[in-house]
Amino acid sequence: MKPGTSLIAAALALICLLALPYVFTQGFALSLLCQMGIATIFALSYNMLLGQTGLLSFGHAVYFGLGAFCAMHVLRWAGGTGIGGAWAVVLLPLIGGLGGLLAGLILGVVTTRRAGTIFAMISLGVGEMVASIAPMFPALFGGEAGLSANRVFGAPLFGITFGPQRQVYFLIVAWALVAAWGMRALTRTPLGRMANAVRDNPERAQFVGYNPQMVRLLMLALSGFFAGIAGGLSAINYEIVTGETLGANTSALVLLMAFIGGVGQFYGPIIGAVLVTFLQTALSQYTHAWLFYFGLFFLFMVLNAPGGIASLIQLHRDPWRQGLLRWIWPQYALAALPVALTLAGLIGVVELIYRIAGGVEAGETSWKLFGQAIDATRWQPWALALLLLAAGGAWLEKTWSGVAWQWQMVLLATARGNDR
Amino acid sequence: MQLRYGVAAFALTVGCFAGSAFAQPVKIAYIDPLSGAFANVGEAGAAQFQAVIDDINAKGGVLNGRKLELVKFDNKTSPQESLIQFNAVTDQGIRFITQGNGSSVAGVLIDAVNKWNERNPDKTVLFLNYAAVDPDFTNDKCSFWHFRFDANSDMKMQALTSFIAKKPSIKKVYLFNQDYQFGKQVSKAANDMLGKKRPDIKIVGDEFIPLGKVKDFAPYVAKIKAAGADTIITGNWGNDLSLFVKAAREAGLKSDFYTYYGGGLGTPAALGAAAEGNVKQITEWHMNIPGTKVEQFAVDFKKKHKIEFYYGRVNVEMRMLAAAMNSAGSDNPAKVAQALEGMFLSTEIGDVEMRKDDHQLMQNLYISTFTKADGKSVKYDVEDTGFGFKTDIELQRKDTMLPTTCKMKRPV
Amino acid sequence: MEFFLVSLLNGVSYGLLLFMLSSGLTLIFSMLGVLNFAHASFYMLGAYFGYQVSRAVGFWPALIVAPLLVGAIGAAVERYGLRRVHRFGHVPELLFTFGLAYLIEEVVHLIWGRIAVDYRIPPSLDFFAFEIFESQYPAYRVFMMAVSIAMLGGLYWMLTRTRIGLIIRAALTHADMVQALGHNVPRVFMLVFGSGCALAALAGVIGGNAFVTEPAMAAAVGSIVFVVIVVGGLGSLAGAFIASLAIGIIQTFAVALDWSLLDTFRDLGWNGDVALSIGAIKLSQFAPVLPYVLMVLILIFRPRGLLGRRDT
Amino acid sequence: MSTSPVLPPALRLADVHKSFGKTAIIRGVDLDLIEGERHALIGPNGAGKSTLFNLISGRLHATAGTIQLRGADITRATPQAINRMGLARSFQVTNLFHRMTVFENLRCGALWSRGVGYTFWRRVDTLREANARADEVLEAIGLTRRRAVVAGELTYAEQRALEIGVTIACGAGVILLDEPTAGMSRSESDAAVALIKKVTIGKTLILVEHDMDVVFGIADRVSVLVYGEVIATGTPDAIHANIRVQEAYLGTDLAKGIDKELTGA
Repeated sequence: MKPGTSLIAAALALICLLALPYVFTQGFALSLLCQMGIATIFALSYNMLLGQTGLLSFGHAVYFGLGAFCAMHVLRWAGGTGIGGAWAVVLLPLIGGLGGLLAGLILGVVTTRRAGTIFAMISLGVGEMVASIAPMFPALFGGEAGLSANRVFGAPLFGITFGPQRQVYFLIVAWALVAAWGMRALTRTPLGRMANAVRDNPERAQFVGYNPQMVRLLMLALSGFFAGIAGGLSAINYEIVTGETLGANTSALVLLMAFIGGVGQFYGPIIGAVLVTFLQTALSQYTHAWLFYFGLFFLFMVLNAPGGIASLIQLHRDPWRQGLLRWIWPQYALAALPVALTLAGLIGVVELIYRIAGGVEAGETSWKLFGQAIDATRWQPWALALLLLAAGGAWLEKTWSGVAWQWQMVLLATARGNDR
Repeated sequence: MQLRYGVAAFALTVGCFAGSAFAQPVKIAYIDPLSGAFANVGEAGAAQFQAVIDDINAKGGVLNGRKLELVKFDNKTSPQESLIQFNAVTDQGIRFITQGNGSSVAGVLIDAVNKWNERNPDKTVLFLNYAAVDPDFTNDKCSFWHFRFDANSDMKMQALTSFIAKKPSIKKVYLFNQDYQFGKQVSKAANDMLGKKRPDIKIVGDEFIPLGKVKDFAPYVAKIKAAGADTIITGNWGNDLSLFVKAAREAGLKSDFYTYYGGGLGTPAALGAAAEGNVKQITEWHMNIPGTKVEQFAVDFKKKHKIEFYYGRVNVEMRMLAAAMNSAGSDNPAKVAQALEGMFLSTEIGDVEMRKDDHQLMQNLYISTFTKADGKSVKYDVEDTGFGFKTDIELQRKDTMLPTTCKMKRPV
Repeated sequence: MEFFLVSLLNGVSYGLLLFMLSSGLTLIFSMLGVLNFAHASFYMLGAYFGYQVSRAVGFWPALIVAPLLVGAIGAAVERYGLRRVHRFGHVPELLFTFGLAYLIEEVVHLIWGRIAVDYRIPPSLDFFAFEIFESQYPAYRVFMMAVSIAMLGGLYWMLTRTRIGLIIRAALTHADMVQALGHNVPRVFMLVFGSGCALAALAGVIGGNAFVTEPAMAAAVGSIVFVVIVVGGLGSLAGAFIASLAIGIIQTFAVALDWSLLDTFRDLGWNGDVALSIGAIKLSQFAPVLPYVLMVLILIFRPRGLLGRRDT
Repeated sequence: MSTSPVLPPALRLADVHKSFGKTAIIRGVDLDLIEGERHALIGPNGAGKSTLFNLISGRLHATAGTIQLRGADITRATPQAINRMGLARSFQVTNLFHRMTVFENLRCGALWSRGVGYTFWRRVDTLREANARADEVLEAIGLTRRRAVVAGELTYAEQRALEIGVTIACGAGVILLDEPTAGMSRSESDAAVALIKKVTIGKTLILVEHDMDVVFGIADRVSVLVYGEVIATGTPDAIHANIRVQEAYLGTDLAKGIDKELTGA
């Protein structure tokens, strides 16, 4: 990309970000956008570990949560004394970041002694430890109710009080841009490069003079810093932080975001954060089985696209530039119908099972679809769903081989194009 | 001419709007977990609300024929997610919300409702709390926009300790609670109240366990046995209760268990025979109270949904809301709230009164014991275990009340 | 003394149950180099299958059938899932098992619902085995210990007397070598994975009714099992054994102690606010967190674990 | 004598032992490397050459004895510390940062020695010295055209060249090369020898090698390691003629095979 085009793209993206809250004016959409912004920072910080340093963490929520609690304590203190007003709110995420940084430094000394699988286990254990200890100190973590505060206090900043959600949105966008820029810049520093080196080959990194443990520790601490910024923003956004923020669910969620988005590309986790946040809020309004679909989707990605969505985009990029994608579109179009049929069958079966099994305790065995009542206790819907699944699946398998074959052609042609 | 047409059109439009407003249902937002680990609890609650609402609608609805409508919002038991869902609620113009699972969520919602109503005085929202029992909500944190239909944890302890005080056989009490706010409140209340009512009772243990983390309760049971406790008071719920009782049974511990949530969803099934005769619960209602009008309703509910109807207070809450709307002649939350304050109502589970000072419902409470169902005094079993609850004592509502520190701020 | 003995027995029986889980995990890890995140999920499946089968044909057949079924599922998971994802490297493998754990939990929700199922101790074992002074000790706990020890013996026999055992033992000490060799013995991999899962399921069958059978049981025990194998030393069965017992016993006895830092602070004459809020925590309150603390301490002072030989 | 300043040897191994459990792999090795010499280590498979390299470079720690780098004790030092003191090594099995480009690999090799450390407040592209050094090495190992290719996608010979490049990028004075030409064709290994000679001018070099042509092409001195002991050290010609060496090899069947290998048959 020429520098000119990337500048235009950046400007367009910025305009979109600023225009969004005026397009989606509803409170729900706005809070979803805010959540996505926070998730983006969090997922990017996670990828500093997984994508860049090769550390699979199951306890990243600790840094997010501790950052959030630090920010919350300062917010309560500032709110009580009125110090700083809106300025304090603007700078609060930095406090969260420092909290995350400190936590990362302290816990990192223990966890980064080992890498790979062991690190994964230890991060899980340490995360579990912090999450279980937190409720024992209500003075620090607020117990079950968590800690809450009012973000509106003191003097406004150019008329901004951070009362309205839209103002908070802009604050989140600003911090997200700064944090993303910071994390992107970090990948281009000596430490960032050595993190990649340690990811690829920790032993060799030793033999070029670097201590892999130190590299991991610093990366963990810095990643904790950015996670803490996200935590601080979440403290401002929700005006509450609870102990469960530290827990396994938050850690698993950020892992899902980063992985589904793609850990191999810098922008991958951004896609993941936006998508997963949207899905978990939106999907749950349509089906009780959303966690099941979610798990299925995740496993599908692990088995078929371990590089996440970003890797799929990356895959299409070169052929697209060379105008070779037109070879693929017809194949995709052919596969679209069987994909849709298979999915419909799968969803049908899952929903039917949910209706008759213990999953939905409310015990409603029928639901309405296109104005038609479907009763899971009768055999017809089952037959239809299973038929769709089987026939769609068989058809898909056939058409997919066409897609795969066409791809091989495209890749060959792309490689030739690249050589030229 | 033109003008007259215009006026006519205007009148017609207004008429239509007014007419449709009458036909429109009054929506109540139900914000509780519908997915995740506690989805069953949320779903069960939703089903009970729906059943009561259906019943009210079938009998003519509210405000001369308008229907009530339950709209479900999944908060995944997370305070943050609850705030997002609260946004969705206000987006849809819903003016009444109800929630019960988790005092953390309730606390957040009270804050959110207060802030919203302050910033949007023409679109106020009313919060009806059916199960979050933190005493603070009707004391220091009380709000004009919040009404609680469950007895708070201190009131329940008041009732439990009054009962214990009358049993001279009780000498040694062990307090066993989860290590979080609610558990600590239970422990504190028990210590204070027992100390006043029966100073001779020795509290031989005051244990806190991390919430949902203990897998093997045998060591705790061994400790309780060693302490020689004859009675255990516990605010534990879910597995922290059922595992505990099972371990006690396994080790042959014969103490009585005074619980808050012995009848909670799934707990009787997990307890089974292990709880027979020694697990007691405190509730505002249960199936084996003779003469309440809600009995047949609950039986029908169970037939249809295969789960127990156990929230007597859901029935109370919805009927009080309907009555308040009717007496206010409006679905404006501010007016409904005024009508609710101090309201007295004879409901299907008995007479109740909404205390004006703190918006805490006053209702009779029952202490009952998990007993083998015999078709007579224990007519119904719970969760098909063959065991049901049998009343030990009925406490009158005035005996359960505690003074409040609430200084209610009402909108002018 | 009575309390001490009862606690000791409780600790040992819990520790042995932990070992049943961690041994399978250790074997799988040593052979395949995969940390099976879903291991505890197979424990849960074992409990649910045990419940379902014992309702149909009784507890004793369930004790055999359920582990076999779960073992078969485990083998299928290895054959059609792990083996496919193996080419992508260790992190995707780990993520695969993570996703699997997630999915299994949802499937359990789907089939058995979210509340605990009524999985009871069989009447034939629901009595008191013996008396310690005045306390009666339940037979089922004794039975649990017996099964664990029998399994321990079986495992020992298999490792020392069979060909597969030889390969597995080689894998425990020279993982690289056997892994390089491993592509020639995929069936052994499948078998080990299946057996590991079956062991977990056996623990589920006997643990599910002693404790509780519900969808959160996997998550509850999963992290503890990881702690066990980190503390014991990765790839060391003996280490896992010691760590299991240690954690079982430490947790049991910590419960018994009402000692708190506050007492110490008072003895030292401190009475500050901070000391009060932090020091008031009793050791017994802290008990369930102790395994994690133990893990952190081990990592600081002996990073390779109690009996571990390998660094990573 | 005792008062005159004596330059310490580039590398000194004094009575170094290494055992794994009961098995002794290195059984008392004494070896002095003179500053600037090119030293080859030969011996049959299993003699302990790679183990000795691992001991020197800090990958393993000696059971007994001492290792000194220019007079400083490095017996118990970590690999990174040893590297920082001026010793670099390559690996028998290619051991690169396989997901990074050729240039990035070389730059990683150059970073520490250019005093960069764990810097995270400066862009790596602005570090002129390190970049210049990486490009210099890139050119020396003849991979300039492959600058932006990911290391994992290089041909085998190119990877071996990069392996040497990463090793020398830090500019260490003492360089350990572990079988730099293993698995190469004749012409490839000739090119490798030329490359090694070119890039190690003025450095102290010690290499493990089976290919006697390579050994004779590079080494000033040769040491023979058999069963964990150095049985002879001398010029290539002297070693070739050394009867004791012959004996050692001819003693067993195993040695015969190695002898063949050594003589290039």
